[in-house]
Amino acid sequence: MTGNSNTRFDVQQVRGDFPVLAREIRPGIPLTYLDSAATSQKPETVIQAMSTYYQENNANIHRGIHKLAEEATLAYETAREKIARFINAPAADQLIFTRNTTESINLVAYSWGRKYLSAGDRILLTEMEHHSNLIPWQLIAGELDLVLDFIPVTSEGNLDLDVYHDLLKKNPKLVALTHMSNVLGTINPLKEIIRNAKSVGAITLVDGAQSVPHFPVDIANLEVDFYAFSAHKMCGPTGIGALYGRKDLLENMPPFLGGGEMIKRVELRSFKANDIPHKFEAGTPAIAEAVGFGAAVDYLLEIGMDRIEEHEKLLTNYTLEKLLDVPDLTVLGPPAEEKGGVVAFYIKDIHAHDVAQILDGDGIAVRAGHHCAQPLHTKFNLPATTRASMYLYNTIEDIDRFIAGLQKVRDIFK
Amino acid sequence: MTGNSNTRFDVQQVRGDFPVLAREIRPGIPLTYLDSAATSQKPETVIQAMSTYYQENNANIHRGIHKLAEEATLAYETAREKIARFINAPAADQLIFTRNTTESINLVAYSWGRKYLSAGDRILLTEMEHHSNLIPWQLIAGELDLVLDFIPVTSEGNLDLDVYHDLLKKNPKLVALTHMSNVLGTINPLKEIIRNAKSVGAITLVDGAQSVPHFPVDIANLEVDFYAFSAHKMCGPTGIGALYGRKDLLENMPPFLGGGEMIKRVELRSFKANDIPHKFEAGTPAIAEAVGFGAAVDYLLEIGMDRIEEHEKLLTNYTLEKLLDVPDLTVLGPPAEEKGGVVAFYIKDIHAHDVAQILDGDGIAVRAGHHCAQPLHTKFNLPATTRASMYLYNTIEDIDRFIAGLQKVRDIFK
Amino acid sequence: MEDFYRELIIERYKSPHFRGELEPNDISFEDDNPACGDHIRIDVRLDENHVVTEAVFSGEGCAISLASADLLLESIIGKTIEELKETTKEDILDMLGIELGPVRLKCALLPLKVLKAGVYGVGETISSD
Amino acid sequence: MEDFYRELIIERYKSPHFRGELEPNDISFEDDNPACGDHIRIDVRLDENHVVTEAVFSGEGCAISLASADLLLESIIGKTIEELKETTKEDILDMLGIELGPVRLKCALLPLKVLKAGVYGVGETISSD
Ligand SMILES: Cc1ncc(COP(=O)(O)O)c(C=O)c1O
Ligand SMILES: Cc1ncc(COP(=O)(O)O)c(C=O)c1O
Repeated sequence: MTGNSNTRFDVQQVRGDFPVLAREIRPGIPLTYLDSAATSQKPETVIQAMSTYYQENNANIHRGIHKLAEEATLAYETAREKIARFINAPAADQLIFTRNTTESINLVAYSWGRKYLSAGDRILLTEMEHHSNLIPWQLIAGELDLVLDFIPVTSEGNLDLDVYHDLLKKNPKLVALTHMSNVLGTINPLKEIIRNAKSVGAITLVDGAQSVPHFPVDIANLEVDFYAFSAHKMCGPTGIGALYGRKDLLENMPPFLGGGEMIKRVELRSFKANDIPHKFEAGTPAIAEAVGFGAAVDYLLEIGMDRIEEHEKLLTNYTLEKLLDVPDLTVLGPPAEEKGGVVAFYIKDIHAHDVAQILDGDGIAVRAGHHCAQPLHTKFNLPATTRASMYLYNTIEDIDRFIAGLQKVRDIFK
Repeated sequence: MTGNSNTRFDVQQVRGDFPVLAREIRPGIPLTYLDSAATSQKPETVIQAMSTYYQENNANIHRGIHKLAEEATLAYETAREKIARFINAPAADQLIFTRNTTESINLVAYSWGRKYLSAGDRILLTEMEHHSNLIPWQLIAGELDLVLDFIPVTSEGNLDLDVYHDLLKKNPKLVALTHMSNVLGTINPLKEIIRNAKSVGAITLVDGAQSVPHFPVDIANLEVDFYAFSAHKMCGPTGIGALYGRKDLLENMPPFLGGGEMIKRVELRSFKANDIPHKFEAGTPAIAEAVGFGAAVDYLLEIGMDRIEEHEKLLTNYTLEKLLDVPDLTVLGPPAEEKGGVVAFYIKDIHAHDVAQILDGDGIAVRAGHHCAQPLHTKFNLPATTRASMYLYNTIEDIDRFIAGLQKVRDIFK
Repeated sequence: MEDFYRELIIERYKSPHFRGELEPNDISFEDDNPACGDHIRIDVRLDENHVVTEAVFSGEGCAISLASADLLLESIIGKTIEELKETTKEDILDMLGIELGPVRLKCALLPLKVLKAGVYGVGETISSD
Repeated sequence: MEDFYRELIIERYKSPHFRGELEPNDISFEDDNPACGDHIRIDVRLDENHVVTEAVFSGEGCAISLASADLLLESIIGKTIEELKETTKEDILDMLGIELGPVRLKCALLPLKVLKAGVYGVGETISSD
């Protein structure tokens, strides 16, 4: 692993940290993994941190007096602190462990939404949202009779901020949007969007599933109210995600799930809720996964988020340049300068599934479909696109193989 | 590992499967783990199954066309089938993956409860419920103005079935109870209780957190409507649990969490839900954990659930017998014949915390507190009890050390 | 892996023999594959003995699903409704002549699913797992 | 580990010097440790200069929390309210003379938490982490 000071970013060394990258998909065919926006691969340190936890410290947490229980509790809460620090959250108790980004957003919809929203209230979303930041609001809108508005996406793949300003005049109670689109790669101008939302008194929620893994995120600086992300997209395990929340909001929100640990005192017909963050963590949490999440953050910090961002930029620029040479291929989203490491595209008359399938034949893993952003695809009148997405372990050679694979696709369908 | 046919149950061999059991808690002091009711330890095969998944097959599931995604999907769905078979569920698609027992029960409360219950409806619970099978119903009762009734616990620690029959006359819409008490060790006569509930048209939900890990459970035979359990108490990982549900009920229930994977088709303001079980699994699930859960079930089956039950009975009998010799000590719950491997007790004038702490000094891990069953403790007028709980890897020597530790507790407080 | 895309599949995808719509028709049904947004409609005409005289498909999809549709329709012309009901997943895979992972299997079986749903009425599905 | 239960702790637990209730009193406050159901109430009397003249506790708890209460109250008699506010977590641990894990720390600090809440008013808490 490389230090994060002045040493060069050594991608071959990074690759050595990820066991799966040594895999041959078929005899003689290496893995070219370009599906990190769906889930990232895991470095051995993260895998090992969880194995070691199970082999040495495993116990249930919080209430146990014995040594293992104390060690497990410490490991779990230390992970919380690390992750809170990673996004520069004001305090660790404002970071709630959930299963994933999806559950984080649902938690806000159920707990905050059902307390503070009522018939006729407006929620402002965008046309580029992942289903995770759309369906929870559809559900609550149906229940409470709320109105959903959408900031349109321009043909270049950016949010139409003029329309945003108009929509703000309708006084939405909540503005919820993604930090970075998992299809277009667009990185939204959050700081400005949040400031504007606040100026009309709206609460803000940001889906950080694609941002926290890929570039430095500073919660305190963004002044966002809720921020959601998943471990599995940032070198961490499946089964755990996080929700950051503003303290006063979290403290005034009712519990979401009921059960052990989220209570202070229980009688047969009533209970007193625990303090945050425990109020929102009912039942035995994902303890080993929190340990793995913490190890993932350690790993990313050791590499350096700035350098990961820079490396991905380099790869993205190179990819976009090379794709210019593939005939009949159209890339979605803004130009390289405004884009994260996600490249979704379509080839005239060739279905995304066929593209992905033929690439897979050469060990190249990309995703095909609507990438859980069906309304965006509907808007662009595309049933499906193919998406290549990068991370710190990808190389120029990965991209070259990918481009060569696309040429082969065209040959087959010629 | 021992085969499950006619060979003897070799506890030393079993212990060799669990790395943590080799640990010295302090130099020269071995771990005596008697806290399996809180969470079980994990065999190396389970730990390794998850590591291997991350090292070789890791990908996001369901929508991926590439090789890793297909392998990951297969691993995830194969685990579902194994676990469904383990509890003899009619079909794998009736088994929903959740975070834990707690989330499973909340899912039913939120989805089934909010659709089918309304003001004045009654829910029948018991006084021995874990907070996980109590608070979700308190929450929904508060929201919908429902009435909660409780089957009392007798002084011997059994459910008062006479009162149950009276309470059934009030026509509860739901009867929800634990299969086995995590404090008293009582194994409830479920078959009869469910039959009676059905005769008044009530839906039944069983909290199987303490049963599925410890003895054979046959869903088809019980004819229960919902059944919830956690992987981490049955040799599996944290971060995953399961909910079994009757097919027609699940199919008619609205979604719980909204997001990716639980949909069939999405527009900006509406969506069509996916089929079960996916309808209830929003977002990236706990994939590696499902793999570990499946490996845990494989492991338990290889040992044999009958033999685990028998081994625990032997240990429990031995423990209860030895505890008779400890002065001023009272064990909660029914006699050995009617009890699972959970022994909660109190010693006159010595607080449970002090007992647990002194035992910990000798490497003996027990739990002290209300074990997330505070109303039961209130009923017995005990602020806290100490609990020793057994599993397949415990030995007579574990119990002897535990009994010796209790003598030491008495000496210190003499 | 190119043999995955057997010439037959690419050819049928690019130049289908049974593409179109029929109005009026005796059976018409459509459905989606939510995994990829594919959408297929199948229209069928029968004679007085319930024998398929004409069958065409329309919609959008990948090479696998559209070739599958084209080959399926070719295979049912001249069959009775009862015979048609007996078409299986294996028949489709035989016609395509390739092995498929779970996601692509859904693509390949979508036309059969649409056809059977049209014949049996809404709600009937075939297992693709 | 027996030294964990220093003689002092067991002795104060079994024969506390400051157990009881005061009516009337100048400060009275109670709180629980939800982890174990412990419950402690502390009653304090002050003179006209806000100096503690009498202090007693009541309630239920483990040896650590009750010994901690007894030692804490002993240490505050004769102090002013302002001095009392300066009592810290470390003072308690010094008095008990033992090391404690996070759960037992909550036991040990419950009496201080109750006392401070009584002095400052409800809602003030001290961090036990
Ligand atoms: C009877 C019972 N129900 C429910 C639970 C909750 O399980 P989990 O914390 O895994 O949700 C437990 C375990 O703590 C239990 O013993
Ligand atoms: C932008 C965005 N939001 C939300 C999600 C959902 O994340 P998860 O499936 O971990 O809940 C994803 C990933 O699929 C995403 O890319």
